[in-house]
Order: sequence, then structure tokens, then C-alpha cells
Amino acid sequence: MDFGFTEEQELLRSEVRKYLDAKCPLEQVRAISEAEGGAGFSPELWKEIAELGWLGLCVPEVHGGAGLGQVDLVVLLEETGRSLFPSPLLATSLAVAALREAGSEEQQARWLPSLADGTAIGSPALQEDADPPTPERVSLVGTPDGDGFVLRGEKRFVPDAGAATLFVVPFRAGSELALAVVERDAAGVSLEAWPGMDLTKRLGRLVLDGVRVGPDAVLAERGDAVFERIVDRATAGLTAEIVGAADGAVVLTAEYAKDRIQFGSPIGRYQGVKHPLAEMYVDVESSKSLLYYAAWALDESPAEAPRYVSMAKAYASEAFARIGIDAVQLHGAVGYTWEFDAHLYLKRSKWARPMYGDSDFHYERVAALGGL
Amino acid sequence: MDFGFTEEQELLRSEVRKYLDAKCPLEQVRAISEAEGGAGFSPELWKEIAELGWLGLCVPEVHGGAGLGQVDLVVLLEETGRSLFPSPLLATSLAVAALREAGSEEQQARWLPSLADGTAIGSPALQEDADPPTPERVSLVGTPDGDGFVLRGEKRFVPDAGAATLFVVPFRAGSELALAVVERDAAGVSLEAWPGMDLTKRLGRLVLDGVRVGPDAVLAERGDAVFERIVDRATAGLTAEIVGAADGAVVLTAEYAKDRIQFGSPIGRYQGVKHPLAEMYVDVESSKSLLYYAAWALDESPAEAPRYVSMAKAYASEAFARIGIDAVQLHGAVGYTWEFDAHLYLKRSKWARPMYGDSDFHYERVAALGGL
Amino acid sequence: MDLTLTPEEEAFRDEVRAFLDENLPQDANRADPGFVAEWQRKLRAKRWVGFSWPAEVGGGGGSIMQQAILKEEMARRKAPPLGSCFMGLTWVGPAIIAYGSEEQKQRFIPDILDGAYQWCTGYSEPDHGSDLGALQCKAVREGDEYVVNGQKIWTSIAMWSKWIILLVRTSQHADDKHQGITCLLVPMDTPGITVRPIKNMAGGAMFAEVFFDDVRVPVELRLGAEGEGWKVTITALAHERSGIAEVESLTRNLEALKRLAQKTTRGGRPASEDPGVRARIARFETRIQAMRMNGLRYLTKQLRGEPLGSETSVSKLLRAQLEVEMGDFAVEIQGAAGPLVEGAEAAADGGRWQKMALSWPEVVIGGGTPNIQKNIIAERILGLPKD
Amino acid sequence: MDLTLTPEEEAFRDEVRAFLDENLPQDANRADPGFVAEWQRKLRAKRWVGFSWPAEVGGGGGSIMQQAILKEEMARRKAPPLGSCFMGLTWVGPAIIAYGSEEQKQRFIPDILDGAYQWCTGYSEPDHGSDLGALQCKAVREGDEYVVNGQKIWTSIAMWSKWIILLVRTSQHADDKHQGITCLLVPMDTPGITVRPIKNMAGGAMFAEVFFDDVRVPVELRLGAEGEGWKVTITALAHERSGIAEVESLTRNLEALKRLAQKTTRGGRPASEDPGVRARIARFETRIQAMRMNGLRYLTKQLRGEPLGSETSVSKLLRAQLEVEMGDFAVEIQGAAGPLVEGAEAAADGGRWQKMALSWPEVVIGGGTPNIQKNIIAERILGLPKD
Repeated sequence: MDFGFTEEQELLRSEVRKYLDAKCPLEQVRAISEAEGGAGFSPELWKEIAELGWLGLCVPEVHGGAGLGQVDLVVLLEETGRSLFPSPLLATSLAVAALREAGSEEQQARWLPSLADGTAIGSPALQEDADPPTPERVSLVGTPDGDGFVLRGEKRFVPDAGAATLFVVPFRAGSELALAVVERDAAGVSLEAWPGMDLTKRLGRLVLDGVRVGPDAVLAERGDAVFERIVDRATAGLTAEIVGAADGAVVLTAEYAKDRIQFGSPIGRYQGVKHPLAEMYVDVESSKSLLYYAAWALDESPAEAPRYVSMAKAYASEAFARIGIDAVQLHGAVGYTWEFDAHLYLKRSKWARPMYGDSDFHYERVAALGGL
Repeated sequence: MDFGFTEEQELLRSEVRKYLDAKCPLEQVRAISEAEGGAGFSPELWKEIAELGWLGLCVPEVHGGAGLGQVDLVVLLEETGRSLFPSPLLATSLAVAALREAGSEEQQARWLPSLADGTAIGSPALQEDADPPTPERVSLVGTPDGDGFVLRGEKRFVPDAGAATLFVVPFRAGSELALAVVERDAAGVSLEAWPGMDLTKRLGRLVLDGVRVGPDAVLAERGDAVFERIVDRATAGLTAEIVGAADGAVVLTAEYAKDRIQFGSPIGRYQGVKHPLAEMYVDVESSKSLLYYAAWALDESPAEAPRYVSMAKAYASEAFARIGIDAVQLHGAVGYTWEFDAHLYLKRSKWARPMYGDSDFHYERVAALGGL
Repeated sequence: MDLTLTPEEEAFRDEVRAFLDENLPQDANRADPGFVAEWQRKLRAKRWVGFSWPAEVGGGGGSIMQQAILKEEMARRKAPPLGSCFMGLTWVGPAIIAYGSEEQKQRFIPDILDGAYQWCTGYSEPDHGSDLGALQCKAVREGDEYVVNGQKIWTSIAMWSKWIILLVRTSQHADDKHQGITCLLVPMDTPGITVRPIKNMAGGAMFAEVFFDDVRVPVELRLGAEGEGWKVTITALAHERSGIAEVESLTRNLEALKRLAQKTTRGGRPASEDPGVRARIARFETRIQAMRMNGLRYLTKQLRGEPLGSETSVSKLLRAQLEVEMGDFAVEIQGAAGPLVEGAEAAADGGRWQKMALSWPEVVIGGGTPNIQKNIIAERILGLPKD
Repeated sequence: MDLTLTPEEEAFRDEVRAFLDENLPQDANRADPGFVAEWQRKLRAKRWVGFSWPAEVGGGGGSIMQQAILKEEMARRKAPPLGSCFMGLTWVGPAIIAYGSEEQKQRFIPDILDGAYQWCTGYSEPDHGSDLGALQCKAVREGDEYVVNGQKIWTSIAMWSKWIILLVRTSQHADDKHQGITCLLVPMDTPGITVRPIKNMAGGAMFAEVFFDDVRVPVELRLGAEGEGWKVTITALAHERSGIAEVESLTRNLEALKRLAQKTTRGGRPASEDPGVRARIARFETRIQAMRMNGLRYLTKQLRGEPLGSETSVSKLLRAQLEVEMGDFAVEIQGAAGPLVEGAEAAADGGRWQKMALSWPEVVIGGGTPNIQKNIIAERILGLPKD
């Protein structure tokens, strides 16, 4: 038994962190995400991280990637989360996961190389309403059209709708649930980016106005099970960003508590500051442990994976919501200013909490999977 | 508008407190309640408080009482709660309330004087199972028998079942809900006292094995509405004892925090102790306010009463449960000893939380009454 | 205990209601400056602005109870504020009435009542927060003037204010840090004053930093004696209210939250049918009612002539917690639409809840952080030792 | 990351399981002293008592991982403890192995492994709690003896122990309070020792006060050098475990809690169908799993040869919170039957949950209160300044 990271994973983590600290510290996060009319990411950095191999991390080597697994992806996403790195990396890695779960060899060969080299930006368009994505909530119907389908309807709460060029779109193909790859420039596709409180994470709407998908664009694996596996991978990826960001918020707040002097001593001396920080730390530690186990299970012990993914997401996103608020409050008045960074984590926590199911949804799933 | 107590009420409070401090401090509470084979109260003190007029507080003057109202009763019960006074006073006062709500003038004349002078001990036997008492949960059937009924079945979770001599028993009389007065020595009545964690509060079972009640023992007012009014009064009375006891726990813990020296200073200096105590204080303040309003409404503004009674019970019993645990924890290791008094409040809080409905039940009622 | 109003109080309440019926139609545009100006003029004519102030300075001479009735009725009808000069009415006026010279009263009180311009308050400083005793902004007397140097922070509406009520240090006293503080009334256009708005996390700005660089203030603009500034401020602090008007604003938010829960769907059903959502909302409702009842008890104390102590910390703590939690919960029940803001097609109620969820610190900072309130309750009410 | 066992580890686990299958039938009466004695003898024969101790003192020489496997399998099967001398195995043995003389090792270690008698630990004192540096129980050297005077408190199982490992102060050092502490091994029947059991709020007694009145202890019963007592204790503290066995006990409670929820009715339906109850239980389950996973991560650290720091405070805090909350919740869902105890006809599961709800402090006190754990985490892990 070994519940730790390999040397290669530790190296990956330290390289990602080093790069982001140098190229995208929080000032840069703000500059990119606050840019008027921007899509919320930097094309230059996007190119660089593609070259560094981040985008192809889980793309098989034959398709131009590094062929690594969920645990490696978690390492990467924890660090992008910690840095609040604004980019469609999470969305793209989830599109990769969907293609690997459901795509044929030909389909993977067709799309994965461009996702790995950054020329395409992927996004899973899994939701039609504000509820968590479950198979039952997919109602968009694909009307049979020769050997393919015509899709008419819309997908909402689509990550990085403004930036993505390639969407994975579930739809009803007769009695079955199927997944199509829809490219941004296909006829009938239109997109709307929505303003949100977290400027580093974008959502929007994908409108499909009679978009034709040929048989080659309908992914090979179908059904509720594959949809759920894709959602589980998406949830684990998201949770990695949550855990990293929560850790970042704790570090930021602890440092502030050491430096900030009030009534003659650092505020971190008082138990009113110490104890909430200790609880935040415990929550982050526990979130990490649940997340790492879930990530390991996704690749190595799939039967256990749904339960642990739900535990990790439920615990981490609920903890992060508290941490976001506490981080602002423990900063005192300045925590509430635009200038201080605490609110960046608060906003991220609000964005992350409902994505792929909030804690109500996931705890109910834990209860059901636990025999209740 | 005047949301304070009258001079008479303040006097009542200070006299009750003075008496209990002198005659029944916590050592005495322990002696009475821990006595092997005892019924959990002191017959001597019972006689004295009858003479002091506590038992007849809300009994009309014509029936030998003081004819006071719910607010006065709240003052009395807050103080008996604060002292953890072990006696069937609460149960008796609730039996009085039931007779006043539902009894005819003759019925009141028959039973109230003995309840006021302490020769009878009353108890409302409202529950058949562990759920909160609601009209729907009354299933014991009264079989018509001439001009009366025969009752067969049992009532459970009956307060002071071991001590009481007179029970108010709801039953189904045809399509209607009715209430009977059943005396302990009636043929077919048997009682069982149950051991509980709070030695100062007793519960038990009332078995009715073919008990005949004549028409004069069936209370005049019938139906769901009167049952609910009785439960509301019972709930308010119980909440008064909760609020008093919670206040007592806060005072005990704050005093301990001032006296107890650790690492060279009183533990009350640390925010880890201060802040929980401040929150306990806020909870007690808020519980008091809700309770006083509910008590006032029961007599003066009945339409509002159910909502405020539920708010008060839900808030106070939930707060008291936390306070009970925190009081023990803030005492450190000694809090957990039999010798220190903190656990007496913890046990009382566990007893009080479910009685007449826990916070889940009452918050749901608040939601429904609030238009949700 | 009598929670009904006396006939006199009822008569006053009816007068207020009749006035509101006539002058504040449901559909009045409370954001229209023309309407608000006219509204203020009418209130002023009724002497309801500065309603509790003595008649001889132009106030209404109202009782505490009448005042509470007035504020509650106003809040219930979402009336614009009682006067447009909020800081002047809350902080500056009472201090001037208690400590001001006759000349100061004549010069400032009518303008405050008319809402002729805004005042702001220069109390907090960087690195001291609410510890006024540690005040460092300095004033040195030179002839008939004080020369002020230093900085204030968290000064609400400084950018729109014509005057500031300013606490400065005029001498050092090792034994009592509160001695040596003096209160000055200063025009914001005095040379040497710089205002820098503080952008908040919701993207707006309500507070500012104010810098003083050799700012010269004539001695006649001193309020109270030199070194008496602490006492002057305490007077104003004592004019804090029992929190009844705040309860009305929380209640309005609660009603909106119920409507939100009814129109928001979770798994195809209204969120308001979810037992967990119902329980959360019922808890909010109960805590708001507890705040209201606490306020009525404290008001009774005042009516009976007992001084209010640290009880206001209870209301402040409850309010701060409620604002934080209600905003967060309202965002939470919207599911994936929670993080969307104004302008997003899927954002509920035009993004108002998101704004609330990012604006609570304005409330929380106002009277000291929750941790400070807890210290006050523990030390001043429960008697625990100071840290 | 590899959460499977190596073939060697699997082989060991299978060995343990086979042993358990053979020697611990499901229906074995774990409370029967005869059975337990026989069980201990078998374990001892397999060298699984003191499994991690060096073979030369009679231990099993097992690896950390084997040890974890052994404890987890044992806990899962509700096995009686690995040895009957809990304190001896946890605290005394490791200290004697590290600091004891050859003679002390020969005299005490075999008895500890055999469970010949009980040990207790004399660390805590009144008014100091877990602040060992402030220790006051005094020992004065007189010839070949120490004369001990003072008091210990929260001494677990003192009333059933034959020996005590005792920390005493042999000199004062103003600069370092931890200097001048010495460790003695003392027979409990030495004249001058009085034991007074402490009755707990559940009505039982697990802890005691121990008084020392001119108690004479031969110098050869000193463990380590004079003044080295602090170091000796720290060694024992470092032998604390990763909390994996505790997780199994929590998991068993959780499963029992699920069954309780299934058989308890609320409004005529099983409590386990109530969404709020389901969510609460799922939260407990998740936190228990988090504790387990934390334990596995810390175990990995140990396996990799990294020292464990204050991470154990995380496990202790989680455990304390879970014990308190699960006991309270189990009582809560029983409705009106919640406060009933053993002997009441309506008490669920023979009143076990009520006992749990009144016994958590045994767990919480064990390793310092939750507040102390939070201080440790904040100061030693996050680096915040000491108070």
C-alpha cells in the first residue's frame, strides 16, 4: 500500500506550481480575468501550457499526449486551482476524459491531438437546467436524419462557452442516451457567454438550432452508465481545483494572520482566529484524502469510485464555501476590498459549489450507495 | 407597548429563585433525584410549594388558585428550570392548562382545587409513540359504553408517570378526538416508570386495561383544535423550563471560566472559551424573547400563538442541546465528572429536546404557518 | 407585559400610516431623485426628520416609542430614509446637540435636518480598526487653528460628503489612551484633504480612505473641549438604535427568499417543497423574529429609563450572521445558476442575491466584526476577563 | 499511489484472517474472561502482542504496514484488544525499550506482553491539564530512594493497576520548565499511595485521582536518567498510532446508526427515509472515511520514513467531534425515546446510544480537548504565534 504521490507526480506538482507562480501570480489572474471583453484566458499562456504538456496529460501517447491517469490530472488541477488560474484547462481536460470514456479509437484520433496541442478547446455541455447533470435530466432529442441526427435545443451552464471550440453534447437517441461532438463552427451553433461573480470561471449557453451530427460525431459508447462515468470524472477534476483553491485560501489567510497586527499583537495569536484556521486546515486535509482516494479509484477500482467521488465533492465543496466566507471574515474589513485577494477564493467557492451537483445531491448519493 | 415583566412578576421570580436557592440548591436536586427507588421529587417540598401558591398559579381563584396567566407561569417555570428543580410541577401545571382549555366549569371545580393544593399530581398523557403529539397520532379508541367510554390501550412517554395521580388522556370518540380525566386508582389503570438519563425528569407508561370513564370525566371541549391548544401550552411551559435551565448552564460555565486557571490565566481569557460563551448567551437571550412573546400571545393573541410557540421551542431546544454539550466541554475534563454539575444540564437538554416535538417538527410548522 | 399599543400610540401609528398612504404610493419610484426630494420636504414639514431631537433645535420632540413606531412603519412600506443626511442624523446631530456651541447648532442642525449636504465620520484608522484609543491622526494647535496630519479609513460616503466629523489626537497620555482625543468638524474641500474610494469585492465603492496633509481647521470648528473627543463620540454611539428598522429590511429579504424558493426548481419541483430548504428558511425566520423580539425588550428597557448597555452587540451579531447566511443560502438554492450575476439570462431576480452575498461585509464591518461583538458580550455582559 | 497491498502484505493479511477465522468465531463471547485469556495466550504465541517491538525483547519485529493490517483486521472483527495490558503496550513498554536498563527490560517487558497485570500512567495533575511542563508532583532523593509527594489526576484504570509510570519533578529550572522532570516506575501497593476513582457523568468510573504521601521509590526503579523524564515521555507519545483502528470502531458505530435509522420510525415512516437524516448519516460516513484516508496518508509518510508531526491532532479532533456528534444524533433521531436508558422498555438497542452520548469525554479527554488540538494545528502546522 502506498497512499502518496510518486516522485514523478511530485515533480509535476512542483513544476506546475513554479510555472504558475512565475507566469500567473494573482495580479496576472486579475489582469486576465478582468480584461474587458476577454474570454477569460490568455492565449499566450494557453499555448505555453500546451507545450508544457498540461493539456495532453491524459491524452494517450499515440494521440500526442502523455498518457497519464486521473491521479496525475488531480495533481495538475490542484495546482491550477491553488493559483486560481483562469483558463479553459479544466473544461478541456473533461472533454478529453469524455472522449476517452466514450470515443472509438478513430474518434479519439480525430479530436484528441488538437485538444492536446491546444489548437482546440474542449468543454462538456452536460446540463440543460440548474440541476446536477444526471441521465434523467437530459431531454434534448436528436431527430434521426439519415445515418445521423439533427439536434435542436440548448445546453446551459456550459463551462467556458465563450472560449471552447469543441463540445461534448449528450442527447436522446431514441430510447438511449448518446453523446455527440459538436464543433463551434458547425452550422446552427451559437453561443452566449454569461456574466458571473467568479471572473476566473465562465459559464454560458450553447444553442443548437438544427445542428446535424453525422454518425462519426456520435460517440461509440452510449447509455446512462457512460454518462455517469463522465460526470464522475468531471466531478473529480472539479474537486481537485476546489481542494487546491481551498488550500490557497487557508495559506493566504494564515499568512495574513501572522502579519496583521491589532491591539499590539498579530491577530493569529487569538483563538478566535486560530481555531477557525485550524478547522479550515482539517477540512482541506480531509478533502485531499477523499479526493486522492476517489482519483485512484476512478482508474484502479471503478466500482468504489462513484461513492468516493461523491464524498470528495460533497465534503470539499461544502468546506470550501465555508472557507471562502471565513477567509474574507478573518481578514477583517480589508478582506472585503477588491484589492485584497480573499474574495477571489470566496467567488470561486460560490462557482464551484453547485457544479456537477452540490453537497445535498452528493450526500444523498453517498447515503444511497451506502445502503440507506 | 411594554415587553417587560410587571413588578408583581419580578417579585414572583425573585421569590421563587430565593426559595429554590435556599431549599433546593443543586446538592439537594441530586439528593432528591438520585434517591434509590424515589419517584423523583420531595413530598415535603411539594407541600411547601403548594402552600406558596405555585401549583395553583393558573388555577382560577374560585377554584383555589391565583388565577394568573401564561406569562406568570413562564416566570415560575423559568426559575424551576434554572434550578433543575425535580418535581411534577411542570406536568401538573400542564394538566391544569388542559382542564382550563377543555373542562367545563363543573369539571374544573372537581379537579382544579386538588391540583392547586397539591393533593393531586397531574400529568398530560398526550403521546402513544415517540413522535410529537399531533391529533392524527392519537389512535387509542374509546369504546362507547352506556353514557361513557371504555378505554383500552396505552399512553407512552407520560411525564411523571410514577408520581402523578390524575392523567389527561386523549382518545378517539367516534370520529372525534376527546379527552378524558383518568385517576390513578381507577380500575384497570397501571403504570410503569422508565429509567432515563435525566434523573430530574421522569417518563413512563400508562396502561389502560379496560378503564371506564363516565360522561363527567370526558372533558367538555373536543376536537383537534383544543388538543393543539393544549399541546401549545404544554410546549410553552416546557420551553420556559428549557430557557431557565439553559441560562443556568451559561451562568455556571461563565463562572467556571472566570475561576479556572490554566497556563497561568483564567480560561475565560481565551477566545476559544469566550466566543462559545457569547454565542450561548445570544441564544439564551433570543430564546427568552421568543418565549415571552409566545406566552403573551397564548393569552392575548391566540391566532399568532402556534407560530411563535413553535419558533420558541424549536430555537430554544436546539440551542439548549448545543449549550448542554458546550457547557460540559468548556469545563474541560472535570465537566465530565459526576461531581461537577455541568452534566445535569446536558442531560436535561437531551430530555427536553424531543418533548412535544423536536426542532425538525417545529421548524416545519413554522415554515407551513409562514406560507411555505 | 403588554404588546399592544396604547390608544395614543395607536393614534400616532394611524397618523403615520395615513401619511404613508397619501404620500408613498406602492408604485412610487423610490429611486427617483425628484420624488425623494419632495418626500423629504414633506417629512421635514411634519418634523419627522430628527423626530427625537428637541423641538428648540428643530427636532420633533418624539418619544422613544413614537420613534420606534415611525421607523417600523416606514421600513415596512420600504420608505426612503427619514432624512437624506444619514450620518448627520445618526452621529453628527446628536453630538452637536449635546456638545456644540450655540453657533454650531445654528450653523449645522438645520442643514442636517434639510439634508442640504452629506456628512461623513472620520473615526477608524489603518492598523487600529475599531480601537479608537489607539488613534494616531494628529492635530497640533497653531494660534487659532489646528493643523491635522494623518489618515482615516473605512469612511463611509466620504466621496460624496461636504463635511467630516473627525477625531484627532491632540496630546499623548500614557495612562489613558482615550484622553487627548479631540473632535473637529471639517469641510471636505479644505486644502490638504484627499479622498480615495475603496473598491469592494462586489465591484462598487461605499467606503473611502481620507488623507490629511497639513489640513488647517479653525478652532471654532472644534466640537466640545480639547481632549473631550472620546466623550463626544460616546454620546453619538449611545444613539444607536434597538435594531427594529434593520429587522424590517431582513424580513423583506426573507419574504423575497421565500418567493425565490417557490419559483426555483430542484429536480423539477419547487425548492420550497424540499424539507431541508423549508427548515433553513424557518430558521432564518425564527432568528429574525428573535432579533425583533430582542429589540422590543431592549426598547422596553429604554422606555423604562434603564440605560442600554452592550445589548446592541447581540443584535449586531445576529444581524451580521443572518446577512451572511441568508445571502449565501439564496445563492446556494439556485443551483448552477447561483454564481450568475446581473445580465445573465439565467440569473434569478436580476442578480440581487449575488449582490447580497458579496455585500454583507458592509453590514458586518459597520459595527465591528462578529469576533469583536463576541468579545464585548463575553467581557461586558458575562464578565469574562479581557485578553 | 497504490492502494492495493503488495503480495507480501496480502499474504500477511490472509494469515491474520485465517487466524481470526479459526480463533475468533463471530459468536464468541468477547466479554468472557476465560475466552479472552485464551485468546491473549494465542496472540502472544504468534508474537502479535507487542508486534512492532524488537524480537530480542520478545516482540514480533513487525513492520508499520503489517502492524496497520493487523490492527485493521482485528478491529473489523471486533477482536478483543491485542494484549490485555493496554497502557503497558502503548506507553510503558516503548519507553522501557528505549530508556530502560537491561534489568528493567527483563523485569517488566515479559509481564507487559503476557498481560500479567495492569499499568497506569501518572502524567496529568490538577490545575495543569495537559501542560506537563508545569508538573508539581515532587520527588526528593534521600539516599537510595526518592520520596514522592503530590497528586495525579485523570489516571486511567489506576484502581485496577499494579504499577504506575510516574512523572515527578526532581528540580526546578526557571528557563526550561521541562527540565528537572524524572520518570519513575512505582508499585501501586507502595505505602502512601491512595487511589480515588472519579465517577463520570454516565455513572461509571474509568479515571482516578492518585495521591502520593511520602511514597518511597528505590532509585533502581527510575526510568532513564534524572531530569530526563520529559524525553522518556515524548518517546512514548511518538508511539501514537495513525488512528486506523479507531476508524473501525467509528465505522461499526456508523453501521449500527444506519440500522437504528432504519428501524426507528418518524411520523410512521422509517427515519432512514427522511432526507435530513440521510444527509446527516452520509456526512458522518464521509468524515469517517476522511479520517481513514488521512490515516492512510500518514501511514504512508511513516512507511516512507518521514517523521509524523502534529498530524495526529487532525485525527484526534475529527474523532472527538464525530464521537460527540454521532452519539448526540443517535439520541436525537429516537424522538421521545431518546432520553431513555437501559432498562426502559422503549429504549432502543438497550440504551447503547445514550451511553455513547454520555461517554464521549473519555475519548475527548484522552488526547487533550478539541480546543487544545486546534491550538496545536494552528501553531505547529500553520505556524501561528503562541498565545
